[in-house]
Amino acid sequence: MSFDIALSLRRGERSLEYAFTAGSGLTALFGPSGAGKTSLLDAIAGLLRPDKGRITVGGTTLFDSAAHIDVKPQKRHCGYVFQDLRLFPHISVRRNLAFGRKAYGGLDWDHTLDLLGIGGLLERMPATLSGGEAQRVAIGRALLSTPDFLLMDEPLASVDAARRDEILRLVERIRDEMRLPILYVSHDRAEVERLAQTIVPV
Amino acid sequence: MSFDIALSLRRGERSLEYAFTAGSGLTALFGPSGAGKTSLLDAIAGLLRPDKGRITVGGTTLFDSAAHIDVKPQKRHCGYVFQDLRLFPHISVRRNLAFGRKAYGGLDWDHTLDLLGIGGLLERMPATLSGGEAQRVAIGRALLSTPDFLLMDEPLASVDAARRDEILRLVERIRDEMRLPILYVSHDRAEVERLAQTIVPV
Amino acid sequence: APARQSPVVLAAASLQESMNAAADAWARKGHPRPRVSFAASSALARQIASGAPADVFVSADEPWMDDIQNKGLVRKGTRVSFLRNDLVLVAPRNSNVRLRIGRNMPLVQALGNGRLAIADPAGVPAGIYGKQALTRLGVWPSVQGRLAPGDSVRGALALVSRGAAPLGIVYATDARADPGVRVVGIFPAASHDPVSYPVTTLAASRNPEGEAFRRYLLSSEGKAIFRRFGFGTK
Amino acid sequence: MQPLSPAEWEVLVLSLKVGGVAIVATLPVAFGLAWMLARWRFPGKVLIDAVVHLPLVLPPVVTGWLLLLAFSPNAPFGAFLERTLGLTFLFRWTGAALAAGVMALPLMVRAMRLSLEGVDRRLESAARTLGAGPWRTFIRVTLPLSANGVLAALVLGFARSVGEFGATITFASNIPGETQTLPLAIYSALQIPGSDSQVVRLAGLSVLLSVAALVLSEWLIRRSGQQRGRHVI
Amino acid sequence: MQPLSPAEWEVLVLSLKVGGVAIVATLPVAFGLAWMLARWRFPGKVLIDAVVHLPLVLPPVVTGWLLLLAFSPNAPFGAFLERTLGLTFLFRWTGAALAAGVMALPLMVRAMRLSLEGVDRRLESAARTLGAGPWRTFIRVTLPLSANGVLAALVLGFARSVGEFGATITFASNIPGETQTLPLAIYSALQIPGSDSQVVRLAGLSVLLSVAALVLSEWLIRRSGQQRGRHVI
Ligand SMILES: Nc1ncnc2c1ncn2[C@@H]1O[C@H](COP(=O)(O)OP(=O)(O)OP(=O)(O)O)[C@@H](O)[C@H]1O
Ligand SMILES: Nc1ncnc2c1ncn2[C@@H]1O[C@H](COP(=O)(O)OP(=O)(O)OP(=O)(O)O)[C@@H](O)[C@H]1O
Ligand code: MOO
Ligand SMILES: [Mg+2]
Ligand SMILES: [Mg+2]
Repeated sequence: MSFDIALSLRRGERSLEYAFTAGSGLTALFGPSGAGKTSLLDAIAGLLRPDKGRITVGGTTLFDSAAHIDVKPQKRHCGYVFQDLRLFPHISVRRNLAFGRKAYGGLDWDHTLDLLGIGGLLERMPATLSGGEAQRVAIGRALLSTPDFLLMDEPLASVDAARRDEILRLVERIRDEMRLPILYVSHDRAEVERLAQTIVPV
Repeated sequence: MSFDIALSLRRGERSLEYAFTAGSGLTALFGPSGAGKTSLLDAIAGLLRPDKGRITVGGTTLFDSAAHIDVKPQKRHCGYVFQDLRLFPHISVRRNLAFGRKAYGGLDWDHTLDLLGIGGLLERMPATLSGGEAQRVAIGRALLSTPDFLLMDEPLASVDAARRDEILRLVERIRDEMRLPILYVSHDRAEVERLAQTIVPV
Repeated sequence: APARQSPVVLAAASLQESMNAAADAWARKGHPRPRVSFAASSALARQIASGAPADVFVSADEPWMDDIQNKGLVRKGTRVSFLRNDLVLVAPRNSNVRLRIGRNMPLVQALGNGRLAIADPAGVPAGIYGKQALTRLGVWPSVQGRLAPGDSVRGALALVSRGAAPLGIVYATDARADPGVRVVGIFPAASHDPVSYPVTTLAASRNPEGEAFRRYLLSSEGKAIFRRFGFGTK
Repeated sequence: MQPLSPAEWEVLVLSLKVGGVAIVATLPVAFGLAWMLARWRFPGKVLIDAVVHLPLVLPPVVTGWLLLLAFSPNAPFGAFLERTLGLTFLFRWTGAALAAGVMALPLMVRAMRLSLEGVDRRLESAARTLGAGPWRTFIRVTLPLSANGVLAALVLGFARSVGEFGATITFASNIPGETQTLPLAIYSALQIPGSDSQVVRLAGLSVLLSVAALVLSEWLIRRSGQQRGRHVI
Repeated sequence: MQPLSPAEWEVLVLSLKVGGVAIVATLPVAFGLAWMLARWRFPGKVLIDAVVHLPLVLPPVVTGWLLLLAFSPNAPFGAFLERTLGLTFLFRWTGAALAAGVMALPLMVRAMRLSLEGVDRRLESAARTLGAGPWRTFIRVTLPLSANGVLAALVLGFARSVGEFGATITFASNIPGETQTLPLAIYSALQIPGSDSQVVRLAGLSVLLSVAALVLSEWLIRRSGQQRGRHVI
């Protein structure tokens, strides 16, 4: 079971509830704007504490209010592509990509940069990137951190069609060869239908 | 003639050249990530000074290096939906929307909020908005400023399908009824084909 | 024999030049030159009361010396008042003000619409003496609202020599050293408590050089140095 | 604690007046300088920066002395001010305020500069496209976005004004009711043996004054902070 | 200008030593306090804020006196430090550094606090998801993002240290070669009528010292600013 989620959290005055399980492969979160997709990803990453509930990913319990389990964000080993990217503005693209990198395992550096088309941007500062370039760097940073699972929040929103196809193939490979649980938010039906084993409406 | 552009500008080490004219209606800029779409929009808005060239929109010359014309950004009356949104973080959604508002003409306030589905967000601060909500507020802010022309940089990247359709209809109405020149950047072929009278590859 | 160490001497700031001259003379006689710390007497007395490792203290007035003596910090039998100073009225060098110092002198008139520079009469010794003198001469009530109190005698002196104040009350030694002012008159000695500078060796002093330097200050050779700078000696 | 004596009241009210006028008058000057240092690049910028820092670097008495040289009615500049604007500083509370303002200047400039450097310029360009000229952009975007720095400048400046001693006594003298602010009254008391309790009382007043300013500013910071909202982790 | 006399060299070197040690020793304390004030919320926070501001609010002489009360060998705390760590401050250059550090503290805290409040916390959460614990996040994200504030704190603190007079002379006294920093030497020169040229010379040295610090900091600011890049308008 890749994701086993049952939790409730509060955003402003609204209270949001989530409950689903998803088998192996890629799980797409699908729902209108403001439905609470990003909030769920934040909770799974450990950046937002649910009021109560349980979060299990790939068999590991990350949060359980009943059992007083709350794994720290840095121990959850998630590769999170933020909707708002959050590249570190004070370091180069290269150092952004290397930030979460581990010495062992994971994707090949050169190959990944190549696929994302960001090999030429390594010495640039994030503020000089175009929208799509920044988004691809954010994807690269998450992938290269050798995560145990992936959280991707509209990762291809500003990526052009040709590149989008290549990146989707990379995601598929990660899903199939590395067998990482992936939670994927997208508004693009076609994208979701192509990638997802499970579709969770929010 | 809605857009008559011929200019060159520098970004980092790269030199970008643009030359096209577009008739009335909506002009779509189509091109891979990093091609220079945002740079062109910035130049038309007056936020980036071209090395040389000419910018004419709806018959008004906004920039002409030969004639030493360089209209100030605040006098260009463009409604710019930024790729990075740029909502003012220190004021409420209501005051963001009212920032550029003029006493006369333009779109109806209530109706526009309704279409964008942001009527319930007026008292919220931008930092509390979801990605799609923020994007719709950014669109609203540009539309409500009673612009002479629109620059829209991937305005629907994080907007869900249902809402997207409504907003596209609004854009069509603006294009047809108010006859505003619109320069529209998108990676979505379907969107572009539906909206554009002219497609300019970058 | 182990090398003799420099004693630490705490001296009122108005003794700056003369005490340095005395320390130099003492050093020329083959002694380690005292390390002299100049500050307001009040600050020095507080340091002594806090256990500062010093050997000799020269105060610009008696009350602070009394204060540390009452706290048992003065070495018995070493407190001596050895210097005197006069209190004078000064004007900027190019001023043509004339005034005879005496009872009910027209000081206010002489000020015109200016102010009288003086060290703070609320606490700084020179200001206290000045207030005494003006009171006994009967002009304090009229001039009380026309003062420009400074943080020290030096502050008052600067106001006069810069022309910011038409008249000021300072010590004779200050007036003598500053070419920017001229002495209008000397306050009669009877009009204020004697301006006297007591010296003492401190009870906590462990350095015999300190006591030796104090004795030197009191010697005729030592006193001569201070007379050169305009002090009176006792 | 005993109630305040009339003399103590006088000192307190004067300190408030001097400190208040000092920072209010210095604020626009300091902001202008902060703006210049944060936004402009020109040869000699470090020189201006250095002049702004002077009152911090020099012993306060020297600053007071320099003020005396510049603003006394004997000096050309001081005479000019008196003749044209009727402004006199020497031995006046205005002089105490001037001294306090000058001493507060470097702190205020730095706080505001730091905030200005943190303002996202992309938001200013957004305001421009929405029809706001440079001035309106400044008032409605830049200034509120650097409000924390302005607030910090006010607090630092006020605290410095309330504590300023050396330049004031040298330049404006220590005249009860006119230029004798709290630090000057404290200094007078410090000169008298055995007057520690009076010193402590007056120092307590200074502290109260600035705690009040601090509480106010913390409240304002918190208010603006809450508005920006959405903290993660 | 004449070359420096040996006595002037001594004063200059001592000022550098005192100022340098003061800000280096104060920096971590100030950063800790800035962090607390920027990030934590707890009852009594304003109290800590007030204590930090004390040296700004109180006349320096009072601060020196309070230091005397706390750190003199007659005081319990001072005696304790002497007994256990062999630290003595009275009449030592260490005392001058302590006084300078205490006086610089409020300025340093405020500058760093201002920068910390400007750090985008979302970047810190991004670092956490990338496996960085709180400490690593601090070192690699928070600290560099608030580098401007740290730099400003160093400049302000150093300038303040170079200019600090009242607390030093009251606490550490005015001993040539040990505690006589530039401002104290200037004070001594000021006591001698007609020694204006000596005062100007020494004041010039102070100014040079801090101009050097300023130039260095401007250069560092510019460097980091260039890196962040992409200015619009
Ligand atoms: N300051 C800079 N230094 C160097 N290169 C820059 C700078 N600013 C922009 N660029 C480069 O200029 C090119 C054009 O950028 P622009 O933002 O216009 O692209 P774009 O077409 O909008 O791309 P996207 O679809 O990804 O948003 C990009 O390759 C970008 O990396
Ligand atoms: N601090 C807050 N105060 C009030 N409401 C909040 C706050 N933070 C988030 N919300 C609301 O919570 C809801 C869920 O937000 P979330 O960011 O999870 O949406 P989302 O599904 O990711 O939407 P999108 O597709 O637009 O990104 C939104 O309606 C948002 O406005
Ligand atoms: O030398 Mo004093 O103690 O300022 O009168
Ligand atoms: Mg979202
Ligand atoms: Mg772009």
